[in-house]
Amino acid sequence: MPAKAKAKTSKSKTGAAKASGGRLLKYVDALKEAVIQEMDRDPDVFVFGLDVDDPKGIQGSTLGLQQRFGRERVFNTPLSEDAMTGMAIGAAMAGMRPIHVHIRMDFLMLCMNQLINMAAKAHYMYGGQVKVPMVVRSMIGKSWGQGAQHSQGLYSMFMHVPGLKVVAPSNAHDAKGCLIQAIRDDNPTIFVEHRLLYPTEAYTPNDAYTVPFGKARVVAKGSDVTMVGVSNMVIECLRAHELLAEAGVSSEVIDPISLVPLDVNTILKSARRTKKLLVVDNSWLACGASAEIVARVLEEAGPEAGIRVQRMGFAPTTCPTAPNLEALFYPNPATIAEAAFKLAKPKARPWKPDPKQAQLAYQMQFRGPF
Amino acid sequence: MPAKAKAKTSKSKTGAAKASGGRLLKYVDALKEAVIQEMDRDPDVFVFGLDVDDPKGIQGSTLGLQQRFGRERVFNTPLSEDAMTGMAIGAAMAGMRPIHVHIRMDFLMLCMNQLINMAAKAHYMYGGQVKVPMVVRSMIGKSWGQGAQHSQGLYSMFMHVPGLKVVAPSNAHDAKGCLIQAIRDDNPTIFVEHRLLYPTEAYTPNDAYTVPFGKARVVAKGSDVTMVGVSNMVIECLRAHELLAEAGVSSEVIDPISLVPLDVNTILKSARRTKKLLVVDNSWLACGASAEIVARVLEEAGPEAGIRVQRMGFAPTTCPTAPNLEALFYPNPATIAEAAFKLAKPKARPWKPDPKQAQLAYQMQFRGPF
Amino acid sequence: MEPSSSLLPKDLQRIYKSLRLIRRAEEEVARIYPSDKIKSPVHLSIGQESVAVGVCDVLGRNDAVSGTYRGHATYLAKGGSLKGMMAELFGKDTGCARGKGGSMHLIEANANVLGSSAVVGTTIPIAMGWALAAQKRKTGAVIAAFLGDGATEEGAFYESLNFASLHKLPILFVCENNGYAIHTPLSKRWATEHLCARVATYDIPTFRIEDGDVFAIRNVTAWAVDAARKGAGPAFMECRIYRWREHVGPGDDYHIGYRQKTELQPWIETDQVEKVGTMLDAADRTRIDKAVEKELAEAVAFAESSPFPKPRALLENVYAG
Amino acid sequence: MEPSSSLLPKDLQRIYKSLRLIRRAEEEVARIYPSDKIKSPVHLSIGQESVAVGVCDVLGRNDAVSGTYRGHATYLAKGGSLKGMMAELFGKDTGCARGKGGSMHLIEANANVLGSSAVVGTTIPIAMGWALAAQKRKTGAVIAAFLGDGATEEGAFYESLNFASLHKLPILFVCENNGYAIHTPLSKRWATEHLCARVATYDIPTFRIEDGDVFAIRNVTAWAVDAARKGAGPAFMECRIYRWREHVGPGDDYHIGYRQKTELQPWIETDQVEKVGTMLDAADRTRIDKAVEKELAEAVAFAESSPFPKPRALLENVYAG
Ligand SMILES: Cc1ncc(C[n+]2csc(CCOP(=O)(O)OP(=O)(O)O)c2C)c(N)n1
Ligand SMILES: Cc1ncc(C[n+]2csc(CCOP(=O)(O)OP(=O)(O)O)c2C)c(N)n1
Ligand SMILES: [Mg+2]
Ligand SMILES: [Mg+2]
Repeated sequence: MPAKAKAKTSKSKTGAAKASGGRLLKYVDALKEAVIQEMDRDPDVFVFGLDVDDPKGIQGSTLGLQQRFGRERVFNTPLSEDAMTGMAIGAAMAGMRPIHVHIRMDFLMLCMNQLINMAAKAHYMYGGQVKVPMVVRSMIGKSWGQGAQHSQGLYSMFMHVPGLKVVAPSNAHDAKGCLIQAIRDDNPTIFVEHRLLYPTEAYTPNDAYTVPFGKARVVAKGSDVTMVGVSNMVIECLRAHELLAEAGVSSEVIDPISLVPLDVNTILKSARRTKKLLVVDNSWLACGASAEIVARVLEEAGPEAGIRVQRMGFAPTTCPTAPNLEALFYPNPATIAEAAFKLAKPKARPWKPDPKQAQLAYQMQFRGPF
Repeated sequence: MPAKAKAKTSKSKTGAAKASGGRLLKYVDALKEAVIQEMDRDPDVFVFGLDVDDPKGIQGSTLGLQQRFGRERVFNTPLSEDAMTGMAIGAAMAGMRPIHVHIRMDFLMLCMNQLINMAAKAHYMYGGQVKVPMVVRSMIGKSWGQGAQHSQGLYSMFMHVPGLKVVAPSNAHDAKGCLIQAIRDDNPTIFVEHRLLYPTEAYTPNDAYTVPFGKARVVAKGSDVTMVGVSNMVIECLRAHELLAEAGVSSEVIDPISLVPLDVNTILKSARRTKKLLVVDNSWLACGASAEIVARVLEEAGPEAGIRVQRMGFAPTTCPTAPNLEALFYPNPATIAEAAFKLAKPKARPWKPDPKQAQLAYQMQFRGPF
Repeated sequence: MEPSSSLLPKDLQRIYKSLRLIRRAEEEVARIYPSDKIKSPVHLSIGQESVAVGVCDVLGRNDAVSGTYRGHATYLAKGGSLKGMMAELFGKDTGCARGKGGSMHLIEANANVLGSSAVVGTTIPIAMGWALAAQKRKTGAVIAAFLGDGATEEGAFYESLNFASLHKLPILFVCENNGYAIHTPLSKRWATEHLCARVATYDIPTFRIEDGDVFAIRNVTAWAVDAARKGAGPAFMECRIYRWREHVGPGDDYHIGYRQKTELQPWIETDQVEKVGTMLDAADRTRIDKAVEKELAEAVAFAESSPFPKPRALLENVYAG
Repeated sequence: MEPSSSLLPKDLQRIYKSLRLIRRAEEEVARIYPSDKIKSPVHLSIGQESVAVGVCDVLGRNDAVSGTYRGHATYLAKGGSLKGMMAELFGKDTGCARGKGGSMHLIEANANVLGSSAVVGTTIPIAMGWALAAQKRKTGAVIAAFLGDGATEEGAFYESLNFASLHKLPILFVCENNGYAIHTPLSKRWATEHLCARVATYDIPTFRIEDGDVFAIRNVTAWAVDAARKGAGPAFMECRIYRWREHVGPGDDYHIGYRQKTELQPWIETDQVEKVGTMLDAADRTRIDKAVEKELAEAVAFAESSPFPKPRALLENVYAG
């Protein structure tokens, strides 16, 4: 199971899991555990947003928090994303540490004014007199015909604007560590969660720990081609990594973990070695994270490094609902592997993995609730 | 004066000005003329937005329209950007052609939900049953301490999302032709105007004409380095072009005009020849237009083309108001020329133009109103 | 409320047919759902049909509606094609949105069903734009904009009320107040329940209907549409109503704890489908029921047998023209 | 209104000092402006001082205000440093925002001046967040959120009213209704003028003051702050007021045609600076006027002589910590 494969890699890389014990934990539970531990530690942390206290508790990630911490610290809101975001900013400026939860990233479009014009800028435009330590949790939807407005990964809009941090952990270990880091961070952080990651498991330490921002992780070693995945595309790349191995291609997979700050060096080092860079994003290409990663790498490396690049992401269309079109809309392990193969072996006979093999276990399992 | 220099180039390139007569026209008047001619032609076109009918008429660009076309077709609105944008979409879906005017691009953050989740998607997610032929005019502010929230060029957010078109004409000729094209286009178009361009003049045909989207223009020829400017950065690049000439560097300047669709080929062709590409944007680099242009060019060209790239744009900070900091925040002809020189002649002794010479006439003239 | 005396038997039959068709269509969706043939999140309006039917029965073909993601009823009541809807839910090329929209984005331009949105509140200003176009073009048409109680918490709602009243736009705002946004009751979301009083401060006539009565809804709509056609501007109707099933999906949700089944009981007792059914001649009712079943079977068969979109459809319709 | 009997001469002196300081500070800004030393768009509140002063006179140091881009008065009335403001307008490193904010983004954390915004309406929910924090931390503090009449058209205002009332937050919304948004009168923007009635539907106590009377404003604030401290929740005050100068910039604008100078006349006659001034002993008034001039001269000199930020400041404060 790729999620576990990933988890093991992650464990061996960080060493953190081993150090403090740890156990297999689901992504969704890792999110919750992070919040519980931080709320226990710091009375200024509070959680709010639409449906955080309802019987489904944001797909389980906030379930039981209100019972544990009370209505004062865990509360539902009206459907008023714009004002609720401003409220979080104001509370943060007053010294608290709000966590604002959105069940779909698409809804952030309703609060862009507060996020872009206030949260990102307050510290600077007020000459350092205030800080805005807030976390905006937001989920990317996928599958089962969620369609145009419940499937977007709009983080590149936030990457564009100085003053915000943006993280997109791909596994339970990083989800917990990044969320704790985000809560403790003195800046507004856009925290990106992919719905399909929620049930995936990884070894996760019991105690509180942070995963530092700005440090990418090599989650699979290889020498022929470098693949960078964002959020759940890390998982898809890891599966492609296995498929590629069967075709004799050795691929390196890198998880940037945080997009702002972005650890270009780790990617650059790998790409200098393999001379092929495939960036697989969870969104559209134009002005997306993939554009930034490619531009940064090649601006720094220069043509003498001889790196060939390619980007993959959403098809340049709105997300359709028909299942066959939806399948074509997203990169998947097979299309990723195919592209990576072609990059790595431009002169070899074109190769495609067996599509059956390429299905991800977790994808086949997934269906509603949404 | 560079604006005129530019205008001449533009004229000779398009031939349009010559063909139908034409005269020197200010950018601001070109915008208005485009709207008048389209409103005369098509009764479904209407103009609305905050302050379109007030005594200042959006810095003059809507002045007199209400007197000419009446309150039915030219009207002011309450401060309700979100609902007014939805209204434009609904009117467009009903077959009209609204032009929604915003005096600052920063305010579009209030209507991102409608623009991203509805305008961009309606045609696709409704299976082609509706069209959304609307124009969103928005101005980028600069200078005189307008600061954090009145200075942003946030177009890359719109470039990211399929379904929207994005244009940023740099001179009066293109302003008129692009605006007419945008009004006639059956898709939602984000129309980007830079405040500092308003008083600049260019030869502009009297009659209605369109400037096609997706066709970049080489506005100055050169062989040592390719510079791509966005919106008013075209003007800054043209001035840098002159400064570079004095230092013996021959630079080519390209104006993409439309960012979506983007004419990569024209840029690619030039960059293949000069092997140096400097993209100068009117916004931040991260996930910006400059990232996309660089990524597209290098993805297509491959390392064998040997193209060295560099991006310039806003400093990675919020826009400050202190005049000395503001000056550092933006690229200017001197810093552009310096960077282009270094790109073109990496082994030469570093060179800087005389800063006095590098001041743009229009920049020195500009001050409020804002 | 009794049907107004001007309603003839054929009117009652038409209203019943519409109520019955919607109820049965959604029951059918729920029946099919576990087969996984419908790969689209469905928000059923079972129990809420009378709002859409009462409103749309008054509207003409040139009038329009805009709906929410809980929009099957609005779509069907306004004359959206049942086949087009079923095929859309199945993700087929013959769907009303060519398989690109799904259950939350039903549209039928021919019947002036303006399309619905999965982002709460989004269609309110869009409906207003349609009304603006009708006003500018002097078509005499009116639009009914449907919204949930949750949507009244979004700022765009107030921005829209202000503008619609200021410009006297021909629009009827219809709030389907079912007391919940997903699982959250009004008490956690509304400072007060003075919604009508608030809307009235915009000089918009308001009406509140407590019991989902299809005739009362129809009467208010008739008044409002008539006034709007005469240039009097917008009106607002709040309909208390009840969602019988779960928020999303085919089942019910009385077991998960946020509401009690006792809340449902009075609504079942005043079920409008049944109520109007009993007003008909038994023979008429049987005939209509049969016709509904036939239409339904045909629509499902149509959806089943229709092809999925061709792969190239992925790249079509990104840009118009 | 007469000052409430509990006001002592020293209270009147304090209020006058505040009014006078603000008036003179802005006149001074207008005087300096043509020199181009102030490179920042200035939105003067000359004529509107009594709102800020009446409200802030009641607030304690631990209470807060949030202002608009027309925020000099709010900032100064709440105890923001005049030197910090002048230096900020001059773009100097000693400015209250280190020369990074300008006139539209005045802030003074020490005095709980929460900062203002150039995007209309933005600070309303932010003020609410500050109130939420005060409530959760049980500090007993209250915030006054200033907003223009234009800001009441933005959806965020209604979203904020609803939430503030629902959670009984300690916040006083203060609407400075000067009848215009830039050059557009209420009649083109508001469907009706029933603003207080609308706000009252959220169960928020509302007050409307027609004449800018500083004592009336002070009295309402005293009531509202007291109620909020006791946990009664928000209140709302609409103050009719008049902007004497142009929307942005140092001059006036009666010549450009959107309003007549006759509108101004009654406001000059009831000018609150003058009115409170005449209530003082002549000697006290002279003393205060002199002190104000001295402060002002010092502030201008401070701004003039302060250094611009160092170039490296450009890259500072992008991220905290
Ligand atoms: C802007 C926005 N915020 C949150 C959601 C998540 N959401 C989906 S449905 C819903 C409840 C809406 O309630 P209501 O408007 O009363 O409609 P109902 O479902 O009761 O018909 C919510 C909060 C959304 N779709 N859009
Ligand atoms: C969201 C937004 N829309 C538009 C503008 C442009 N604008 C600047 S000031 C202003 C008028 C605001 O009027 P009001 O709230 O009454 O405040 P006043 O200037 O009268 O004090 C407008 C429309 C803006 N700054 N922000
Ligand atoms: Mg509801
Ligand atoms: Mg005003």
